[in-house]
Order: sequence, then C-alpha cells, then structure tokens
Amino acid sequence: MIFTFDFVILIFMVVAAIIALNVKDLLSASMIFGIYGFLICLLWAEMGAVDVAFTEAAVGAGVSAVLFIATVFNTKRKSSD
Amino acid sequence: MEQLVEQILEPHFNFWIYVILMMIGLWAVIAKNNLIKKLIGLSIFQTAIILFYVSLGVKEDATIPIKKPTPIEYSEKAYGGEAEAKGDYAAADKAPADKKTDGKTGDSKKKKKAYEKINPDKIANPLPHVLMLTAIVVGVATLGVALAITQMIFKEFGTVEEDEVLKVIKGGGQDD
Amino acid sequence: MLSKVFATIAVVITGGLLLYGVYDFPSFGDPNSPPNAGVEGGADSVSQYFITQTYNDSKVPNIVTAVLADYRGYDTMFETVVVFAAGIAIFCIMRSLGNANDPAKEKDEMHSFTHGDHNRIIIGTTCRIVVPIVQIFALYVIAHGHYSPGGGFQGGVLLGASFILLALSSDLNAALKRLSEKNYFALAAIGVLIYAGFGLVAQFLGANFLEYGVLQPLLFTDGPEMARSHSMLGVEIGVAFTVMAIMFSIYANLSTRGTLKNGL
Amino acid sequence: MIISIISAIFIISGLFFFAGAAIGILRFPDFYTRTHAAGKGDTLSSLLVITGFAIYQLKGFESFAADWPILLVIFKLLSVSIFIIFTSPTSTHALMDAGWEEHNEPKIMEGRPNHLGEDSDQF
Repeated sequence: MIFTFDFVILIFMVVAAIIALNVKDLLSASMIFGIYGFLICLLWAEMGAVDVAFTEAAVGAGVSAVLFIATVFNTKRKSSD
Repeated sequence: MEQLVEQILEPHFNFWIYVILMMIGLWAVIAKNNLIKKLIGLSIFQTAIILFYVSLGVKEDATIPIKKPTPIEYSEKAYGGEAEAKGDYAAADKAPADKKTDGKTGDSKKKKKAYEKINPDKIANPLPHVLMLTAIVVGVATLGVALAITQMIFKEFGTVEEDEVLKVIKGGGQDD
Repeated sequence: MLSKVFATIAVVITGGLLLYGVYDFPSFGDPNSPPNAGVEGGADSVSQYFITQTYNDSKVPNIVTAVLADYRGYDTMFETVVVFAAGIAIFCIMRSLGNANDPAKEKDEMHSFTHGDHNRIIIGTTCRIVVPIVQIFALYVIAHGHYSPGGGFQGGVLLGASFILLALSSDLNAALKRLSEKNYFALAAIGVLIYAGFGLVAQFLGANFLEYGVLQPLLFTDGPEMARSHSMLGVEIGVAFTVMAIMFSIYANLSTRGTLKNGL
Repeated sequence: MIISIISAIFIISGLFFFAGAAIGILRFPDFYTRTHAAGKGDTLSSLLVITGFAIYQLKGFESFAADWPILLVIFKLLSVSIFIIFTSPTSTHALMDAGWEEHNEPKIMEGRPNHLGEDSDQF
C-alpha cells in the first residue's frame, strides 16, 4: 500500500460517486458507476486483495453496469433528480 | 505539516473516506427520488462496507496472499526442538502429521521435505478477502433481483419515480 | 423536500458518530491490529493459522482459494445457493411480467437499438474473435485458481460475461442458441449439486460434510492433502457452472422484460 | 542497463501519447473528434507501455532453463497487448456508432464540403 496512490484513488472514488448520483441521465449514471467499479478494483489490487479485485473487475465494472443499462433501456432514461 | 500527515491523516484517512462514501450512499437511498438512483446509492453503500472489511486485512509492506513456501533440505535442526521453540509452525506441525500417515502411503519421499517459515506479517490477511469475494457476487445477484422489481414497478405504474408511484398508490390507483 | 432534510439529518448523525468512532481504530496497515494478529496480539489468530498452515494442509498456494473452498466450504456452498435462488427469483418476477404484456404495446415502448445490420459487421466480427478468447481465459482462471488469483466465482462471471458479450454484439437469440434457457437452469442446478455432492460423498465415507481429506481413495491421489486440492477444483467447477448460468439468465431476463426476445 | 533504458523509452513515449489523448479529449470540439483522440491515443499508448513492461522483464534473463518463467510473463503481457489491438478500436467504433444513432451532430467548419447528408437519412 502506497499512501499517495490510495489518496488519489479515494478522492476520485468520492467524486465518481457524487457525479453518478447527481447526473440526470440514467445511462450516464450507469456508466459512471462502472468507472466507480474500476476505481474500486484498482484500490483492491493496490491493497493486495487480488482475488477481490479480479471479481470486482468482472462483476462491478462489467456485469452490474450492463444490468443497470438493461434496466434503464426498459424503463425511463430521464431521472427527475 | 509532515507530522500531521504521518500521525493523523495517514492512519485514518481511508476509514474517513469509507464513512463519507457510506454517507453518500445512505443519503441517496433515503433522499433520491428515482428508484435506479436509489439502487446506485445502495451499491455505493455496499462497496463502502466491503472496502472497510478488506482494508482491515491490509498490512504494511505485505504481499498478496499467494505463497508457495520454498522447501528447505531436511535436517534435525528444522525438525526438532529448535523449530518448535521458534514457533516454526510449518516444521513443527509437519512431524505428527507424518507420523500418523506413516506406513499407509509411501511418505518416505515427502518426509525429507520441510518448508521455510512463513512470516504472517508479510502476507495480507486472506480472511476478509474470502468473505468479501462471495459478498460481491451475491451482491450482483441481489442487485439483479432489485432491478427486476424496478422493472415490475415500471410495468405497474408507468414510472420509476417514487413520488409518482406513491401518488398512484394513495389515489387508489385510478390512473390505469 | 422534507425527506431530503430528514435524510441529511439522519446521514449527518450516523456519519458523525462513525467518524468519531474511527479514532479508536487501529491505524491503516497495522500488522498487529486485532483482525490480523488476534485479540491479544498473539500468534494464534485464525488468519495467521490460514497463512502458515494452508500449504501444509492442502498443497494450495493461493490461500484465498483454499479458505474459500475448503475451510469455509459450508459458507461458500450456501453463497452459491443464494446466487441460484436469486436467479430463480428473477426468473419468476420477469416471467410473470413478460407473459402479461401484449405484443403490440410492447413494441411501442421498447427502444430499438438494432438499426439494421450494416454497422454491426465490425462489432460482430470482433466479438466472434474475442468471445472464444474470453472463454478460454475463463477456463484458465477456474483451473488455475489454486496457483494464481481466480477460482469459481471469477471464472463463472467471466464465462457469463462472454455470453452477455455475444448477446450484446449481435442478438440475444445468438446467445440463446448456444445456451438455451432449459440448459442454463439445468447447469445452475448441476453446479449446486456438484458442490453438495462432494460434501455428501465425504459424509458417506465417514467424515464430516465437506471434509475432503477422505476422498483420497476415490480421487487416486498421493495423500489427503492432494485429495483436498483436487476436491477444491471440483467444487470450484460447480460454483462456476452456477454463477455462469445465473449471470446470463439475469441479463437475458432483465434486458428483454422476461420475454427473451430481441434483447437490447 | 540497456534493457532498462529501452523499456523506459517505450514507457515514456506511451505516457506521452496518453497525455496527447487526454489533451485531445479536453480540447477537441465535438463528440467524434474527442472519441477519435481517445481511441487512437489509448490504443497506441497502452501498446507502448505494455511492450515497455515486457522488455523490462528481460532484465534478469540469463539462461533459458532457469529463467523460462520470465518468458511466460512476457507471453502474457504480449497477449494482453494483442487483445487490446483487437478490442480498443472496436469499442471506439461502437461508441461512435451509438453517437451517430443518437443524432449527435458533428461540428463542421463553415464552407467546408461535407457528404454527411448524401447517404444517410439522419442529417
């Protein structure tokens, strides 16, 4: 673990989480949530949890973003807040 | 300034950010109006908790939890009392295990092998990784259930906004 | 608006208490903290046992895989069952949704994202090249999970993602032709049964549930350690079957509102 | 020593193209040129950086019998780069395609000839 690396990724994570929750377009929100998943994956690889990072790269950044997008296309794309 | 970073910021900064991420997620779950936004908030909440768990297992200057101990030549030293006195689990526990299976399977080759001592402080704690690995996969499965329920709500009410859904429910559902 | 005020108050109180509590935490990366070194700082904590003893017990270098499939096998088995149950739940919810729709209304609401085939050639060709690579890599991840990061969950998700990629690149039917609904639910059930089967066979041979050491005569291995290692591989294959099938079924049901027709 | 210098050259040139891609994303006027910068820059710079890593692995290589795991690592890194050659331009293409279907208008300088309207029903 390197503190500066940690610091940068954690700040980016908070920014990505806030943007994902504040974007009005739900498709963009899903994509930014995918970015959030990749950042978490980086953080775990850096912490030494390689198995968890691998799972997160496949699940959090791949499958769950696709599931969100599938639901957004089957419902409404615009969000009120 | 340097002291501030080393003494206060560095030991607890990660935990602060986890709490902040948890606050963001919780706020989204309570206050956001859109159901999909609520689910994104719930996922952020979940990842904050998983992050907290995994970071409990972090050790300074530790490697990843994949370690194949290199065998050292068998000798009385590694096997006998000295190993046990040093707390050499690898060698000390090896002896009774070999005694038990002796004679049943041809262990004569294996008996010569002893492994170097593993320093547990240099390997990251694997236990939180295991717990959280399954939690992530189960999390995406349950997220799928939540998204299915969201689609069902959209089919019933024609919207995924919470206030509009509540309006239809309170109005007795005459909108259909 | 009131809900936002209430939410802010609740979140600030919760977060403030947690931020206050963080000061009592052991510092980040401390090897002598209670989770790492036991409550009294001794050398007898569970995680230290795992780190030092795993290779002696089961000849598996990757400690995470060993703990996942062997020491905590009972836990993992029911995690797999949870994934399976979630797949069944989504199937039930989305199917009742899909069959209730009349097709005319369906077509009006559905967004169509396949505007003809003329611009799908590049994507389709690349995916035809990439999908087998992904699947072979997934099999490598499952089989090599003892020696490198990987295992049943990761490999299963990758296999499922390869089918999702196939469905995204051309059509859901192209993926369903390879793995039909009947087959994927059968695979999911078979995966759980493989896992439970290892436990039950161990029980019939006189040991505890999921105690793989006694499977040595059935697996023709050198000793109980290698029997545990091979049983872990079998269990991981079961997990991979279930996770693959359920991931694909979740995508197939969610993207088509349960009708399994024409996808995204 | 010479291997370190060669790999450093590769990695630094990769970082240079990464910086170019980032500047392009920020400064180009419309969606298509931005995606163009991202796709081109990412592909080339990832390739260069990964090739630099692969060359750096050769540092301790002395004999084939003892050091063959190094070749395995190099093989894995080069497989990753080949995978990137296939997938990165395709994903850029898919992005551009989605943008075109969403009626994202390209920005065209006044007076420049363009043929966008001829074989498309969208503009």
